[in-house]
Amino acid sequence: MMIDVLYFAWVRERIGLPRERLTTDAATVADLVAELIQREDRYAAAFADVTALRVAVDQVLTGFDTPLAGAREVAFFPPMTGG
Amino acid sequence: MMIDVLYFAWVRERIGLPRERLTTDAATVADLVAELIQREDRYAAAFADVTALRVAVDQVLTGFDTPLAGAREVAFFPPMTGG
Amino acid sequence: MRIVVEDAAFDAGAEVNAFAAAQRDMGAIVTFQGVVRGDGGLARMEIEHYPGMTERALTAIATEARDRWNLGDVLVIHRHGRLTPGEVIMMVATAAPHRADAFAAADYLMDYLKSRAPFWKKEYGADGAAENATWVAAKDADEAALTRWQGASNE
Amino acid sequence: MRIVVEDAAFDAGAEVNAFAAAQRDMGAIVTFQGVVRGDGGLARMEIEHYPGMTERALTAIATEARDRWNLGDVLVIHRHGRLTPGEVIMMVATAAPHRADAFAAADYLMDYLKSRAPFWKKEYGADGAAENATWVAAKDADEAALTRWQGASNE
Repeated sequence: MMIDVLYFAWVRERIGLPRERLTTDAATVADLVAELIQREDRYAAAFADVTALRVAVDQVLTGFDTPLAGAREVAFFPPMTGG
Repeated sequence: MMIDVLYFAWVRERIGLPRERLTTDAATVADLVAELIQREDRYAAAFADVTALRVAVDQVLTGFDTPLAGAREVAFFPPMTGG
Repeated sequence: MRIVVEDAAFDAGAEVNAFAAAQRDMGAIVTFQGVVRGDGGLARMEIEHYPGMTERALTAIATEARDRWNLGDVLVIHRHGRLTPGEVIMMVATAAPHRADAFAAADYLMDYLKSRAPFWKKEYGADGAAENATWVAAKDADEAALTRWQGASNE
Repeated sequence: MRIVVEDAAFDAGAEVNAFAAAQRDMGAIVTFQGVVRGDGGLARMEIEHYPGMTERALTAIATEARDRWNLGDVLVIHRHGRLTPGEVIMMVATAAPHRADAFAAADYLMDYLKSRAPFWKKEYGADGAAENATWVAAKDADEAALTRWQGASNE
């Protein structure tokens, strides 16, 4: 399937781009992360500690065990610091 | 001693004036109230239930047992409803 | 710290902006505005106050708030005299480095101002008749609210 | 309910006045403004957001507040992009018949907005150098604050 993957804040800086469109067969967010880590060192660096990251699927905050079936957009970012 | 006595809200309306200067030998606020009640029915009506009243001596909220020695101003009013 | 008791209407937004502009390194500004409600058939209210003691009581309450929380500044404005539904009766503003202090202090100011500042409201109905006007009774809930702030000197 | 995410500066006082003027029979209006602090040598900050999700998250938080308290209206404005010390980052406003609801809802909105709305702050020091800029870390205290609102659906 085709999926848009977005990166924000220092995740974006480490990976070096704000978004990309990927073809993946990953069943869950965690599977997608495992795939990305295999790709290049910069992904491995960004995802070295997933407990420091948050994920949103189709713009809803969720967990790393979330299935990706039907998802169009996955975003990775550090804990939010608004306000 | 001479003392200014002030009335606010429905206490003022029942007594029919906002302030008056009195000569009194009352030792405490409660003594002053007892004197006032003796004067006229309108005072007796205003002070019929002192638990419904609040008192300030020299512009500081206090209790009915407060001594009046040295006081210049005593005010009687219902519980406050600001804000 | 600024305490204002006046009969004239004031521009709450302009007051908020002036208050905020005067701060340095205060990350949090909280305001409360009290507005005259027109439900229940209220046509207007008259707010009586005790000149001298009112300013003094508000100053004491604001000073206590500054002692209890880490605040940069406090503003209290309260009107007296005639007000109609939709008019702003009063406002408080607090500035603090951190939001918890600004929120707690504004909440505290309102609780004390309701029950410890000498203001009395008289409500007039649609007929405007003085003989039908009624003094607002103090609420037990307002008195009970004060117990929230007793005990700990800082929370 | 109005949710605004924008890079332009806004006039908080004018927003407060417009918000208040739109209400009917709301006796209580509470506002919070967050201001960029310059202590610690901050020269400017850049706020990144997630277009689409940010508005969606703020709308969800504001809707939850309206479900939990008796509110007439909610306003949230949050800036993104470049901000310097003294600038207003964001504001919330709540209108309610009674002050306890307006205070609690504003406090709740701030707690959730801090930890659940997709914004990220990067701070630049006096040298303005990108390589010395740092992402603000989330505070444990902000996450802990959310537990205040769990359990009871209304307080």
